[in-house]
Amino acid sequence: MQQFNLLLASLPDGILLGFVYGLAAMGLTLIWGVMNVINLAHGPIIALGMFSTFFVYSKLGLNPYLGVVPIALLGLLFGILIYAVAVHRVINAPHLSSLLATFSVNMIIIGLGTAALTTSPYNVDFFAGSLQLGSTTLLGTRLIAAFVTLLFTGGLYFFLYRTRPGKHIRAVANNRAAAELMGIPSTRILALSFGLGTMLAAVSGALIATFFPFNILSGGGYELKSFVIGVLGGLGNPIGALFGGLILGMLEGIIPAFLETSWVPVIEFGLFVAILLVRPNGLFGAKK
Amino acid sequence: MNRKLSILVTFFALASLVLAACAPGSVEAPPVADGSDTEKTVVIGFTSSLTGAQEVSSKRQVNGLTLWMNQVNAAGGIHLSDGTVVKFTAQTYDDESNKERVQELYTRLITEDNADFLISPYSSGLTAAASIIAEQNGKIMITAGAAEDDAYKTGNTSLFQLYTPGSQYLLSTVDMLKTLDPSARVAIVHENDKFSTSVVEGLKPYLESQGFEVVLEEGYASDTTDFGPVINKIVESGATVLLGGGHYPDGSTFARQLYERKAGLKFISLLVAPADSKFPELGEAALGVSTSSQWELSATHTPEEAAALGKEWYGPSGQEFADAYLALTGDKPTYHAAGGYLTGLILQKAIEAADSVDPDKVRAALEALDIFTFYGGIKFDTRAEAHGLQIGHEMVVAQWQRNDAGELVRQVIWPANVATAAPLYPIPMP
Amino acid sequence: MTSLLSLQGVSKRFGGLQALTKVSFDLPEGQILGLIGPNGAGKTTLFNAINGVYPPEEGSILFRGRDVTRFKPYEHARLGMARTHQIVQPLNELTVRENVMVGACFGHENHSLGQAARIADEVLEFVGLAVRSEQLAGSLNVAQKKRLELARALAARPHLLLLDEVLAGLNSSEIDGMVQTVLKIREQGVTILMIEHVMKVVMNVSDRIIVLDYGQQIAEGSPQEIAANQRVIEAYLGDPKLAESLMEEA
Amino acid sequence: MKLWNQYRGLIAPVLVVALLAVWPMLTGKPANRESAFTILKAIALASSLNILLGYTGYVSFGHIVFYGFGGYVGIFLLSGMGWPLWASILAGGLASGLLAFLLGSAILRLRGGYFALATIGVNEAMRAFINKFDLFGGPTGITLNFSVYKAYGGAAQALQTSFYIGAALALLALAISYLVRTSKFGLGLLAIRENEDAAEVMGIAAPWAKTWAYVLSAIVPGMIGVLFFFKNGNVEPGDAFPLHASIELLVMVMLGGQGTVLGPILGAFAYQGMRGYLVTSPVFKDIQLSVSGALLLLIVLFIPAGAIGWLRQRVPLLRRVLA
Repeated sequence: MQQFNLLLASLPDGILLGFVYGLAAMGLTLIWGVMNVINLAHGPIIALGMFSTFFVYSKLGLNPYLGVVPIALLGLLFGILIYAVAVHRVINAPHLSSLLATFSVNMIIIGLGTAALTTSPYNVDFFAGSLQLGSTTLLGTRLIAAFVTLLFTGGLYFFLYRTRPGKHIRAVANNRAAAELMGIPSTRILALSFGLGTMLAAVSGALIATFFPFNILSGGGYELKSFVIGVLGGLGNPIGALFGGLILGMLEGIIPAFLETSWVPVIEFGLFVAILLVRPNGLFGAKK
Repeated sequence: MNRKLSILVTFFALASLVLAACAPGSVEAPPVADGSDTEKTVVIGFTSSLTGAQEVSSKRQVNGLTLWMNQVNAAGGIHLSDGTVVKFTAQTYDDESNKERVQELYTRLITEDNADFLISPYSSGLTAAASIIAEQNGKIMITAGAAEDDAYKTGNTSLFQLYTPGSQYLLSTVDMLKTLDPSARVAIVHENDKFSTSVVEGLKPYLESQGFEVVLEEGYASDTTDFGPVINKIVESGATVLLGGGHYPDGSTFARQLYERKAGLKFISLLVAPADSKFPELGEAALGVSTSSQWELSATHTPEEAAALGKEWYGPSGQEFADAYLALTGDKPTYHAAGGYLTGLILQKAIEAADSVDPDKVRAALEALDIFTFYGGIKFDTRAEAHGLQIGHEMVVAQWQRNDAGELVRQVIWPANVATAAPLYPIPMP
Repeated sequence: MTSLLSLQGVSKRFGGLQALTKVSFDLPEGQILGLIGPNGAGKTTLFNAINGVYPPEEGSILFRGRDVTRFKPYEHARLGMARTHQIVQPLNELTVRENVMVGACFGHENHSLGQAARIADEVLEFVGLAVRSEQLAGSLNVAQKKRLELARALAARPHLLLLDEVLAGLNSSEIDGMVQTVLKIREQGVTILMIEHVMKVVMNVSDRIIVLDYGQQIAEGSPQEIAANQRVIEAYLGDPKLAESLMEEA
Repeated sequence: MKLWNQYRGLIAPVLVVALLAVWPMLTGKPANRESAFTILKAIALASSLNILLGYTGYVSFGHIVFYGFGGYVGIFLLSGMGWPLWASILAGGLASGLLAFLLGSAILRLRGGYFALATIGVNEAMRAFINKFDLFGGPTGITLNFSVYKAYGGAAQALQTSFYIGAALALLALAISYLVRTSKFGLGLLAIRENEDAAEVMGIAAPWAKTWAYVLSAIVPGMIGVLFFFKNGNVEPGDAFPLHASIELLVMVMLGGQGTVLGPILGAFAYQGMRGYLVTSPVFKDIQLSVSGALLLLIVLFIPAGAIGWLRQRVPLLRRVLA
């Protein structure tokens, strides 16, 4: 009975959190799917998104959600920049090269970030009210974040399936060589995809900043979660990433009802490896 | 082929020598005065976390130490009876909050930079690794920010702990609770790491011996950000009091979510985080959260207290320290800053008492030390099985309350004789 | 005459696609069996089924008297089966000699590195790549890579050699050279199963021929019988006159 | 002459390690000894990783899991069971080898990025689990009593002894690396790296070979883990399974040139030398992480084959020596 109450209390909350997990993972999985690059700079980009919200709210004194659109645009440009500088040259090289290239970007951002921002926590003291539903408290910030995530997911879906550049992205993801033969400018499309992936990461960071205090290292945890989600939902599958995020959020709500909270990472990563072994293409990926 | 090979081999031999020689050797040791001079510069060596997870607290500790050093040098150093004037200089490296290089860097401090005395890095794990180097070289290491007990129970002879040990951290809080609400139901929720676990290990038996009911004991992973499920568990357990926490990042997150989720606890005590001056950035969520503190400016110890206890008073008053610290850093001192200052201060006292900078004499002086400062009492355990463990210092309990102007301030609420305000109990509901 | 390889009702399906339907044949030791059919007829799939890359769902494969239906590719190799690939698969960052040594080391004779190096040099001499033995395999041209494929397979000293279009992409003089090589291999007593599109060669060198169409085995027989088979002509040769001209060359 | 031909590839690597081992003694400076130890440790770990990464072509992002796991097992035996150091080191190596065997049979089926992700998962799962595992001290870890060092002549002598053992383990790692590289088994691994499917068709039992490569690459890290934590005096989950250290190992292997015996050694040397310099350099110590990152990026972009690979491409004659 006690467990049931706990479940009722924690589950909705976990699901709401799952939306932003999913958004972050969508960025990772988009880049993975289109160009087969695991972006190890994902975490620091999420952290930069967090700091952008801090800047908007605490320095400019604006509503944190007003920052989402400019942060998204900056994220897009930043991603294109990273692609041009660090990724483009190694896009056709073996896996290790792109992994290490994005990891160097990770080191550069974290190093500069620590020097400029320290690793002490920053806090966006923004409270968007809360909704009491029986034993569960739904926080306003999380409800809004879930809504923004849905907007971005819908937007991404529309972009990928209804617009010309979006269709090009899917074509390149499917078969880059063939897409090039058909006259699709693959370099531009790859840069755009990397930009979009970075944008999603930055936006997710911007939203997470309204939940939790953070520092420049905070993105690392979400990067790892994005891996887990990517595998859950199928790497390269943005919609799967959203579902993967929801599943992960749910797990984080369910596990503490039965076990000590510190078991969460054990189970999360154990599950991650298990799914990789059984269904490397993810729960929602096509079975090969 | 053979010729090529021998050239190659020579090349590698040279390259490795050159690389190896230039990599570490570039930092010059500070000049050491020769024997004929009456001025002696003592080198204090330590690593700190310029980068990495423990950067905040580590920096405050270093600031405190720097302040002390500036002061003692500006005052003309320590005059020994043989006419030597002792001045101090610091040598420091970044340990990245990471154990990988700590031993290498401390060895370098001792053998290359000729450090005479060592200060510990910040955090118990790093200190444990560094202490072996100190022990090996017979160098005295004064530790701050290393409260966990184990490192002092390993048979060392060179460690001297400034902080109240972890296992004692929350005992004064329990004493206070006993007077406030003996029927409180306690939830212990702590970070699953070395320091916090050692605190809890000392806390739980004491709670039970004092007749409290522990309704929940739960650890959370160090990088936890979402405390929602944990808070639901606390609420579900029917706890009225929460004791626990860990370090700054998780503690501040935890406090904020306790507030957002209206956990309805009567009393919250978290480790480390609420003791930091950045904590009120949490706004309303900080109100009523208390912490166990090594030192609080508002309850700083006084010569009168020392006299009453029959102990020797040493060093500046708390206010003098705070003013000087503010002038140096533009920040109010926290207990980490006081800890850093005190590492220097007790070294100064020990050198004066020993009338020498000879390590063995200073060690003997430290072992015999029993003084009272603005930071409180300091006395070290001299038994072989717990050598250097702090036994003279008591923790105070501090709580964030609103002053008359409506600002959040940290008030000392226990022990009663130094308290600056009554405990806010229960924490008012928003 | 014992049969080295024997297939009984081998079927293979990929999702909804029936790639092979009940293929059965016997390959006697020392013979060359040609495998022909239009593109997509399932020839390479049959190779993959035989050497364990995609084991068949139904049917059985006997190799040297053992049921090897569910064996892995490396187990087949250990038993003395070697193959070349239609799309060359050189180990790019290894030298040509090392590529061939791999074949010798891990074939059924299980040679040591030293022996393998000697065998590699012999085989490279034999296929005419000796001068390139220190070059990285990735730097060879297509024809050389084809020879490398062959050399690697030969170095294993196999009982059975599966040749998947070794002539594709070669010019006519290269084809002549390769055909001579194949015949020499047969002289050494190696049994050969070959997929080939160059009809002239198939008709010339094969002892027997099997024709696949849509995964079905539509004919089997001597080159003359195949050339005269009405069904084959319709399905594959299309033009009876072409078939005749082929026969003349045979 | 035959012996020369057979072992010439070993000369440069052994020389580097031997010089590193002798250098602190010549200079008599303990600080040099500690720096040399850090480099020797990196050499041992990077050379071990190279067996999997360089020879077999599998990118592991969690290789440090063997260092941590072996270290934990060894320190537990040393501290809790009173085993001597040498036996604990052996046991740590064996434990890691066993873990690699069990893991390898499962996750080596994955290829490319999937394998890399799985190794991250394994590392994180292991760390989270050890944090919950009371036999190994849970989050507090295991702290050695100084009396442990008495058996080795006190802390000072124990650190000296640790250094020699470290040098021996580095030599062991490169001996394994060299023997694998020049063996038939190693040729099979190289074939798998180049084209796993083709390798299987040529008779290489890839699952078997990969698993054993994994095991061989795990043993020395396990032993080094025991030694390092013995020297450090304690072990905690956070120190035993640092994800970034796995990535640093990749960087070292890449820097020197993967798939060669000498490459990881030079890579470890250069990387640790550079980090050691940057961390203690007055100019760079505040932004040392960014500087390292920028240097790494330049190398990845412009010399992807690493130093040795670059030399081999430019000067084919050196190939024989730079095995």
